[in-house]
Amino acid sequence: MAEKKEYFRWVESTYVNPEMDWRKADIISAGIDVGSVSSQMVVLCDGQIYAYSNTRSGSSSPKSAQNAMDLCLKEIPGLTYDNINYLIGTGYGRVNIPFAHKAITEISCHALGANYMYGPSVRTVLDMGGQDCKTIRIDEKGKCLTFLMNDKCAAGTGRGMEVFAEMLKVPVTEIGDMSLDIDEEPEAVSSTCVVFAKSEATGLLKSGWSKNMVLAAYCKAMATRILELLDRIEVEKDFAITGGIAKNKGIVKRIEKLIGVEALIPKYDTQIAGALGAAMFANAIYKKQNKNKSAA
Amino acid sequence: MKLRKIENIDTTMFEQGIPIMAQLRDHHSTTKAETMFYDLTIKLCNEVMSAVKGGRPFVTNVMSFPTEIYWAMDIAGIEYDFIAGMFSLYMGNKDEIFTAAKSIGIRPEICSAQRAPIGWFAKGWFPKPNAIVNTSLCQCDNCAQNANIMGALYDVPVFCITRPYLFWTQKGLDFMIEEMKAAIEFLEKTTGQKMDYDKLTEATRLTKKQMEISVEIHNLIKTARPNPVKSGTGFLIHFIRMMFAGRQEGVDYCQAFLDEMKERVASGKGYTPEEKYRLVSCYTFPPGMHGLLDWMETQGATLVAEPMYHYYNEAEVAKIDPLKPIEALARIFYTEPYHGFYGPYEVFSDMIINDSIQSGVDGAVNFFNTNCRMCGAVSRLIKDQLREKAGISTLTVDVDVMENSAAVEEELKKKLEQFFLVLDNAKNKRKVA
Amino acid sequence: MAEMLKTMEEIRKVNASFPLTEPARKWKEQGKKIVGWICINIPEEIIHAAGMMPFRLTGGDEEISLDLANEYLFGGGTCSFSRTILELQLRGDYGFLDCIAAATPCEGVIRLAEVGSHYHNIPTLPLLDTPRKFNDLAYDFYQGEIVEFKQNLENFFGITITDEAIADSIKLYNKTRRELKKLHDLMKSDTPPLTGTEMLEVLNAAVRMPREDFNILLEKLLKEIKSTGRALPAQPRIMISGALLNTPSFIKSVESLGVNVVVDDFCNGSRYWWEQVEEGDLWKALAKRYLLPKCSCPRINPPDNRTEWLSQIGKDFRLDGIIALTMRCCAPYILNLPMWKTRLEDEGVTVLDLDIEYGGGFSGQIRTRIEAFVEMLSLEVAI
Amino acid sequence: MITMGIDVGASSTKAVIMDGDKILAKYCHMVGNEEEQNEEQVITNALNGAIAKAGISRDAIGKIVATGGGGKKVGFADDVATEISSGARGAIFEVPASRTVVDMGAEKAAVAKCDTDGNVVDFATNERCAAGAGAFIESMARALQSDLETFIKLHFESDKNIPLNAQCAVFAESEVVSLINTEGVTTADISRAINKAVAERCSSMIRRVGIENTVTVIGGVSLNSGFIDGLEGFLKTKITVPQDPIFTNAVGAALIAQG
Repeated sequence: MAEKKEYFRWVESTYVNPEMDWRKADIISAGIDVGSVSSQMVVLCDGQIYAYSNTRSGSSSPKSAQNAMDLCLKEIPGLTYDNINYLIGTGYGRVNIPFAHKAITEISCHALGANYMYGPSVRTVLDMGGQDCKTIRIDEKGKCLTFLMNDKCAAGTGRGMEVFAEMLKVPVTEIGDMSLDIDEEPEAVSSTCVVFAKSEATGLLKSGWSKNMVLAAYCKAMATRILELLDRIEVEKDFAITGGIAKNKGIVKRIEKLIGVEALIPKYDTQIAGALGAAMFANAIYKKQNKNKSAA
Repeated sequence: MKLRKIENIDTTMFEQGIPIMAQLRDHHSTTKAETMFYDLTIKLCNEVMSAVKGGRPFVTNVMSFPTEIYWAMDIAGIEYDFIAGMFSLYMGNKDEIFTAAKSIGIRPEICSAQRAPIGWFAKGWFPKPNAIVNTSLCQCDNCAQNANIMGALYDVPVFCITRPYLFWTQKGLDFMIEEMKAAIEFLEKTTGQKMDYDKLTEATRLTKKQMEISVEIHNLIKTARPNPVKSGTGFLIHFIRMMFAGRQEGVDYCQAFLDEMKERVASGKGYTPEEKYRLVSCYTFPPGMHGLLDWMETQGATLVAEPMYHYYNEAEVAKIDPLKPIEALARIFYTEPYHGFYGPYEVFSDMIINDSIQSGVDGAVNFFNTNCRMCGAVSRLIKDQLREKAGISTLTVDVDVMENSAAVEEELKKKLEQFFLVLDNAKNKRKVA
Repeated sequence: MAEMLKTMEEIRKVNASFPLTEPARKWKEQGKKIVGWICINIPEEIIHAAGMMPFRLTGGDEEISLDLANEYLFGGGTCSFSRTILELQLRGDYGFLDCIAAATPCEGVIRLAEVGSHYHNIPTLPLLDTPRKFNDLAYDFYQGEIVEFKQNLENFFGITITDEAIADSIKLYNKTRRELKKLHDLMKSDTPPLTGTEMLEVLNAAVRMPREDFNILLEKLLKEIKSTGRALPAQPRIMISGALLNTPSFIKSVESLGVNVVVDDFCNGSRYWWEQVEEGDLWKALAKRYLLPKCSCPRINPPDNRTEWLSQIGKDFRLDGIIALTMRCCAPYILNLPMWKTRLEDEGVTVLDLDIEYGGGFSGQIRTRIEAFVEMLSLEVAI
Repeated sequence: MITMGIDVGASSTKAVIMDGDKILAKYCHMVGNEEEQNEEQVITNALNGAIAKAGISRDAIGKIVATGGGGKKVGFADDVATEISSGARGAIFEVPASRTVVDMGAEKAAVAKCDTDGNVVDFATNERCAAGAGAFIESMARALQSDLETFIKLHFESDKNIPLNAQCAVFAESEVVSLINTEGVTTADISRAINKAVAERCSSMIRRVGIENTVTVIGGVSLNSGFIDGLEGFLKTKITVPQDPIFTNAVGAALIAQG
């Protein structure tokens, strides 16, 4: 695989807020989200986003977590793990992050993270992640009220999208735009199951469809599939999308069209929502503990 | 997410479904009986709509409710599972209603035929009835339960006729008689209509007549060569008998069905040109798969025996006494072969095996409905018994009755193609021997 | 974690060698008969009165391959419970049963009994025909079924079962029900004496050993709880609901997330012990008891009694949440759940609708969903 | 007579030329992902490849029978045989004792019970869920970040039995990922678990037509000896795999052309 071009690749990113100085902070909290496809770390200074990293997951969660942390910390002069007061792990690998103080599910974390990223008006969160897709109803504090997860199937998930990208030899980051660059919306492919979508796509291409049309048909199928989760939970405004697929305009636009509700525009990398929520929990829990200590 | 009373009920979707029946009639019916089937279905839907608009009591039921009662009480009525399924199948809104059902917790593994009406009610598409009546069929958990949810969605009263499993006993009959009385009492209370027992006597007499004709039909199927019946029409006559039980239209339909068969027999022709494979259909053939049935014709394959719809027990029919109308209703319920298929295994396996032997079939196709908890579970048992007792092989395929996509049809064709080769092989072996 | 209870050790020993438990093995060694039963509508008292040991057919504590069962029960609609039982029957694990008694509660059990009897070698008695409603008509009907069941048992083994013997058995079984009720009343405390895991181990043992011996264990357990004053830390209080569950390991995983499972809604749990057989005509009383009008099975019409019962449990046990295990294809449960879910949610109980297979493990998504549910109950967002 | 069998599959097209029951040439043309290449081209390439290999002329071929998913698309074929028929016929030719023939491809799984002449007397197929077939194993190997050879090698290094409860090929990755991080579970244990999971699904499909020895497995997946090992465990019987199991369907088709 090494020399071969990897179409599923997406850009790994880091961010540090130049206006802030971690040395001045009372509480430095962090969250690490080890997903099946990507891992992120978010560092908060007194509850404010200071820095984050976003990288690809390997098959070992501890390693993935370490990578995310190294990538993030190397951008921040002087900050080491020891300076972090409290760190919470989330995502699939949450229970396998040796240096985390606590683990919280990605569901609670995405709820809280979305609340920060998009503001307290958010009521419905759609997280389109690597391995699954969830809809979450939250209150103004970012507490999860109820949630739904897709059934035991990868259709309509980030991983599915990557496999499809590999199949069509289209960079995964371009699928969205390409799928919108068409004359008229085609019928959705009959199955989003990546295994069967493969033969179906190959068939369509043979019968003379353009790549864009096939991508459109696939994105549409994915959007329709995700729509079921939204219908079931009954979308209440404001509506926000987190996770990797939120970056795929081809799917976001189609979902918005289907439910007739526009999603809020993200201020940050949508993939960090989980880690962000975890870091906020870390901040809150650490504060609480110290309050108890000082009380005692 | 929550099961709440539906505030706005809008029957537009229901009314849009009615003309589709007409289109189906014009596209698919090649026999007089088929045309009548669609016309009668349309008539029924229109009766419902005018009742809803004109304030005449209207009750909806799951398959197998004794609809003689409607007629004798002057109530408009219709089967919710058949209508919801049929409409959605051809209106292409399956996903919508199934999502609606899923949003109140009804998962895809529930039989789609009994899930569809829940979707229709959850959407507020189904006309609001005065009451809903369902039956345990003969141990169909879905039929026995889904009405509760629909009742809650529309906030209308529900009554369930529980049918004993071992129904042929005196005990079973007595139980059923009491259930019929309770059902009538319930409907009198919820619709304000009174039961006219003379009308009920007349109704049960007409139903008995339908069954007597059906016995004739079955005897003709068994003896006539080539097969005078159009494949897959057993389901249609079944539905008419169910929805027009106790009505002259039902009798006329059965008569027309029989007469057409007789004509073909007289002219020495079968419905399928050059009959190559005479098949027994163990359960119900997916009603939406017109394309597949047409293709089977071109292959010379014909569904001779559909015991689920045709296998009447003459002796039992004779026992029906219209002068004791309530008891007659109970007996009618038990005599309907369809109900046997949801009962004890021995009862319907005998029907399938005997019908296969008497109708001289070459093989069996068991297109059982995906997620049917009764049929699916015994498909292997039926296959083994048919080989042992009737010496024929079976093609077992689970296919959703609410499925008619081209992809699935192709899949089924592939399987049937291979199965025909198996039958050829068996024929050659018999020749050699 | 609170200290271990000695009696629990004995109870674990009983379940250890499932399906052929130590007590069952000893029983057979004495040349005595064991009758396997499948559904809670089977009156155990009659089997017991025949001097035989009623043994409930269930799955064990770990996930198993259903390869053998899938050969015969592969229709989409057959639940994993039925297939698990058939699997064990085909493997010969239930070879120690002299015969099987089953009823007709739902399609799953009906077909399990019918198909199974063709392919495994354990004789199956005629099915008890259980009505789907409770009124005098149904009670009378079922009374007749129970009388026939007694006769079938007598004919099959060539014995006679006296009314006196049955009356005694009823006393014995009612005692169990009373003691189990006592035990559950203790669970209403903020700091319950038992984990839900232990409770299930107790309930599993109940149907896998001679009843006299079980009652002794049960009394011992109650005494030990009293003497040790065992009390678990106060945590969110949840009920696990479903068709049936026989895997303590699953409840253990749930409780490890920081909740107390204080009560259940399983046909091998509450529904098994909740209702007494009343005094008076024993046949009438049995018929009534075994249709379970108070804590009815999800298949029963109308569903109102069940909703009321669950709502009452919610109040009595001060539930914070309910995990509704919707075993795939269990139509009665899936179609009944919406009837009470909304009601309990309105009464302030959080309900998690979780689809899972019978005997299913605690991995991947299942774990994530349950964890998120627990967080909904316990996680304080103090931003 | 010289005949050709041509098997048009999802990922490759195979052509076999036979003279009587003597194989003159076997040629496999991979489609890969070059979707630009149209199907006719692929088929023609396979045809020409085989002819070249056999060193005969096109008109030397008396009869051509096509089979496989795209069999009907072979314009120049004299006849089309079903995958199951050609598989059975080919398996009987290569393993004469075969009575139960299992065809496990990338996206399909089929089993045929046949008589001594290779006529199919009963069969079962499973197209719907990819979890039954090779695509599953492929993506699992991907999740383990190991190639198929290592994946197979690993299988035999483990003796643990870990249940893998996932229906979907890609979704199962999460199960696998969580397994990878479970204490005391090695990649060897997981690859074994995966092979057994597929073998179990396949096993119940085979049981439905009934096991009659000899059981022969053909198609791409049969090259995965780990899967075969798992399947033998479930069926409790020895399994035979022909020399070139991916060509068996084409061979069968060529034989059917022989008549």
